Amino acid sequence: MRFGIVTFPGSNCDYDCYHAIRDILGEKVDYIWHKEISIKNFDCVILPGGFSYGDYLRTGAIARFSPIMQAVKEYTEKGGLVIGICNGFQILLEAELLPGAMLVNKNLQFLCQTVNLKVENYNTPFTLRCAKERILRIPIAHKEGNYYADEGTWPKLKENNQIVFRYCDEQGEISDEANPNGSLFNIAGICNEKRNVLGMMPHPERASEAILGSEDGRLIFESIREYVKKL
Amino acid sequence: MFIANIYITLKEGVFDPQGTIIKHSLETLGFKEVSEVRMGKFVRLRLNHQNKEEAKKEVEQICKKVLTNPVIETYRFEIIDSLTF
Amino acid sequence: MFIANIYITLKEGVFDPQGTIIKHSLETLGFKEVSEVRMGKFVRLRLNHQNKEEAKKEVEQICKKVLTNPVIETYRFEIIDSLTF
Amino acid sequence: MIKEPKVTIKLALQHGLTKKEYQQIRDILRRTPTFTELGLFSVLWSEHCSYKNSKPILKMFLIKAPWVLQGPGENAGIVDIGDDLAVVMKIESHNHPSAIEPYQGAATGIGGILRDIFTMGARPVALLDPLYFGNLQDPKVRYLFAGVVSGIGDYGNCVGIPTIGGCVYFDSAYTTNPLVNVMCVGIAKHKMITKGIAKGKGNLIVAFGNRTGRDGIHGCTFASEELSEESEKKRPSVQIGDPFTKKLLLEASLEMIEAELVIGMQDMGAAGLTSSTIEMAGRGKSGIELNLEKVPLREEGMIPYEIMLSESQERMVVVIRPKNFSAVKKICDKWELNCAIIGKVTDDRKVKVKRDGKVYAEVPVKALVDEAPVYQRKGKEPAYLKEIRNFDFSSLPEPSNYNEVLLRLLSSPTIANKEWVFRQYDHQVRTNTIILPGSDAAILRIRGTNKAIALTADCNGRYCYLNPRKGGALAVCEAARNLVCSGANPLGITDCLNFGNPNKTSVIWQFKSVVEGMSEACRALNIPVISGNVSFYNESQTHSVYPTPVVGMVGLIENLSYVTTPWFKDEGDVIILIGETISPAPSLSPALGGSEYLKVIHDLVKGDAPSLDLKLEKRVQKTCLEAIQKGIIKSAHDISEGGLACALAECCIMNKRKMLGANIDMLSDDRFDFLLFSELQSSIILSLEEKHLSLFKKLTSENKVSYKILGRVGGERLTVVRSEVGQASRLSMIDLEVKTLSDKWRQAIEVLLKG
Ligand SMILES: Nc1ncnc2c1ncn2[C@@H]1O[C@H](COP(=O)(O)OP(=O)(O)O)[C@@H](O)[C@H]1O
Ligand SMILES: [Mg+2]
Repeated sequence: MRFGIVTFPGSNCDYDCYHAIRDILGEKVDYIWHKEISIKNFDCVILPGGFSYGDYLRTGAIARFSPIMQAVKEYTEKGGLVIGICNGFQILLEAELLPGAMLVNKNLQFLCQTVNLKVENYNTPFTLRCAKERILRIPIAHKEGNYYADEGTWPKLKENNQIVFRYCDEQGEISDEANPNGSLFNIAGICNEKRNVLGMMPHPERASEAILGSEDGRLIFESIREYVKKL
Repeated sequence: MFIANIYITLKEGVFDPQGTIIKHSLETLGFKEVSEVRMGKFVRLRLNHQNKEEAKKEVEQICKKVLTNPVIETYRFEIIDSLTF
Repeated sequence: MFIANIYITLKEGVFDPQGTIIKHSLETLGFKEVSEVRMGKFVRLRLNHQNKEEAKKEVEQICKKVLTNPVIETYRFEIIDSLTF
Repeated sequence: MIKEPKVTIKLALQHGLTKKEYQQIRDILRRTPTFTELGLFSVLWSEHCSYKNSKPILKMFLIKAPWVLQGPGENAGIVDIGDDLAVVMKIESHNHPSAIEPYQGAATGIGGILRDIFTMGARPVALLDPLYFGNLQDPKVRYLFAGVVSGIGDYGNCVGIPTIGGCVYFDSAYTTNPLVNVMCVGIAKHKMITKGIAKGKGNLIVAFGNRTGRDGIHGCTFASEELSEESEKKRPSVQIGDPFTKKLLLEASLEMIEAELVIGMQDMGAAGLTSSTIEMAGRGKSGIELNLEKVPLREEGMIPYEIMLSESQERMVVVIRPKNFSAVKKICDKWELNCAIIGKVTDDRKVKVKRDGKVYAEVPVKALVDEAPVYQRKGKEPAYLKEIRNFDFSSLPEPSNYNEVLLRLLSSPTIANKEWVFRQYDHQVRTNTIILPGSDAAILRIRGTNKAIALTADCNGRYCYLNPRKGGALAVCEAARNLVCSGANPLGITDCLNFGNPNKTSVIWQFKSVVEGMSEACRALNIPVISGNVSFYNESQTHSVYPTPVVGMVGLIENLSYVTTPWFKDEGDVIILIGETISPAPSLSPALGGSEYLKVIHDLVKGDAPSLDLKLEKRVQKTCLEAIQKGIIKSAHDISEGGLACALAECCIMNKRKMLGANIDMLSDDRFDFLLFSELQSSIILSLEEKHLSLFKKLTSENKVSYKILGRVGGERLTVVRSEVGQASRLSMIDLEVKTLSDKWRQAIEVLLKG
């Protein structure tokens, strides 16, 4: 299969995703420059982390206007798989491919640390290989990861099982202490109703090799692969 | 030539982490009479328009499309007839 | 009860990278009539003061001591007699 | 457009030149300089650019070794790490801007140091940030500290370079003049290595990046002045960081180098266009002609003087062949950067500044870069030293509760865990960081090899205050020890020398002594200095900072299996101390001078710096590294601030996910506080499996290093018992749960910040 990684001006984790997919997962992967206007021959598109356009206005706010985003929209409408990681998640929110918005972390600080994640929905192309009840250890690195959705929105997220990951403690308990950034319901990742678009703040590409301290993130890429191979 | 002053604030009901922390530090510093703080953005545009109505329309567009996220933010603006920025 | 609206901007002559990048993207998006963008902060305080003069003095202090750094920023504010925030 | 003022002696003095220097300029030119020329001389002859007060002293450093590819004198130093790869590194200070605007001051510091690395063709892979502040009890200090940390974080995070190490010291010596040093490390393929050089008559000088405005004119002369209230009123001497444009600049620069379009590249840092172009011509032994009407400007009415001296951020200069311009332009377009031909290389070894045909400056390059005055300043030993060193340690009261002392030391912010700092830094981006901050050194793997590099930055300024020469040597030794404990072989140093006003004889004496000490240690350990930076005038009206020679060091880990961390690994492992033998009577040779124990518990800064035997240091490091390479070491941690007791506690608690206790038994007839809290140098705590003990003993005897078995890893408490010679009774001195130790150590900084 073939992954595509979009590079916006200011993307940083495009390189890390590329490495994780090519060298660890062993799949084909290409960069997609943000000025491209179509997505062809990719089984999954990754919007990587970083600071597109410096996040100078709001996170992801300018990147959503890049030409590639129109193509991403069309790609998802046709059922294509898209995963937004960190800044990629923020861009998906700004582009309205996922509901809600990001606020600054409750302590106003950038946070780089490994968190525990509870998988709330195993029934997505991104999580089907995650073992039930297994807590994932994956790093976060962001200043704006405080997920917000209004009262018209979040009940639907719950109803449709769109909450995919939540911050928890080592035992899997969801609590305020385990919530690093103030995110609504400890949300760390959500998908769309159709389940083909995932946004998550933690960085699976940083947890795909033993030498980096955790291999749990690889489960997400492996899930995608399994899903695509079964198609 | 016009200037647009745009004020962007978080919508009512949206928790404001920045405001909350500033409020707390004001309290610690002895500014006890402040009972609430909200942080927002102040954006200033210099416009080449000849016509104020057109300027207004364009600024409205800019605010809606680019400068704010309607999920969390609201805005208001004023257009000033001015040469100095 | 008063409301203070505080507008903080970079001092004149201080280059504003944020504004510059936003200007550039507005241009790309077809908003060609915008010739300059400056980003600033908008802070709103709710004050318990009974006396407007006192409120003014305190806000002046807050701006100077907490909200801005005079090395790079300037501010102005207005005090409004208001109950709604 | 402002009118150029008439050049007079008075104007020259206002530019920071001396009478004599002004006369020298007139002699060189055989006329009165133009206003623009005065500007060029004043910045290039400033301390910041010319090192006129420090040059003769810096000559003492060891700068050569077979693996050094580039020593001091370029944008950054380079060492070879094999596999056709090289490590490029440099450190810089941003002390003064950070003192007046902590967030932006620190942020733009990161910006500056990044440019030094990628202009050499290296991709920046790591940042480090040695920091020195006053006491956190002071709200102004808290403001500075919090602002600096978030400024460094926001900038580095945005550009996507991990900040993986540093140090933070707190002492009232730094209250009004914090030290904010920033270090960057890059990796380059050998053939990508690029120099800041202008050569080849007719080649083009191209500027790319941001437009030129009136920012920071005289910023670099400002950096060489003492801080005063006046300096706050000057035109903003601090700029707003622009990490996004920096990222574009970085990618564009590396793309140009990769495409082999570049003859020479240089960033426009301090003194902007002036120093970048003229230094390039100096290195290339050529001349340059600039056409200022071509420089993309941001503000109206700028005069040549301003264009030449502007310090607007995010601008680069590159020298290319004329035929390559379109390719360079294409890369700039891709990254949405301005790009313009602003001049050309000549062969007359002159710098000629023109605008619309009119000549504004014409000066021999040599006069500006090589003939800058050099001062051999005379130093004099400061008076405080005698008084302060003469201290009788036995007069100190012995503590009654050692548990309490240990907990207080662990909560001293200088010793406490720095997670509050480094969790604000993205230390994992680029997914190479295999040992994160929070160890003796951070470790990055080198992709495509089985190697890694270890990085650290250290300096205890208090030691240097008490004994500059020894303190300088200690800084080098500590950095090397941190690398060795991590399994690395030290390869090179980048140093940032933070001192007071060099016109004071006491400061020059300190400076000279520190450099002497550092040089001795470099030679003893055979670690060359490959780049560095001097920051003078770190003082305010009332006091000056401790002499603080920060040592940034890189080491090579030849094999990933050598990677070693400080924390205990398994129950039952034997804990050993090697190196400086703890004398049963430590009061005879105390390493208590300048210790945290003295400062925190007794509120004193007294005595001499800890004793140091460079030959022993070398043998200890060799033993440690050999043992690691033999695969018998489970953990290695050097003793530093807080002494043996704090180091042991750290070994127990550093690994948040697996804390382990230890049971220590020590023989002593003397003051037990001296034993536990002396900051012994050349000492390393190791843990290993019992079965490896005999091999280990053999290594120590081969290397003539003494060792002592301290106890064993295990349980959930750190216990230290004392036995006395010839006595059966044993006394419990320390007995604490690791959880208690960890909570104190982990929460201290956050608690202090709450005020
Ligand atoms: N300013 C900082 N930025 C990033 N990491 C830091 C900073 N200060 C300390 N650290 C990290 O915390 C750990 C402990 O630092 P330190 O106490 O200086 O160790 P050592 O005594 O071994 O030099 C190191 O990994 C160091 O890199
Ligand atoms: Mg150490």
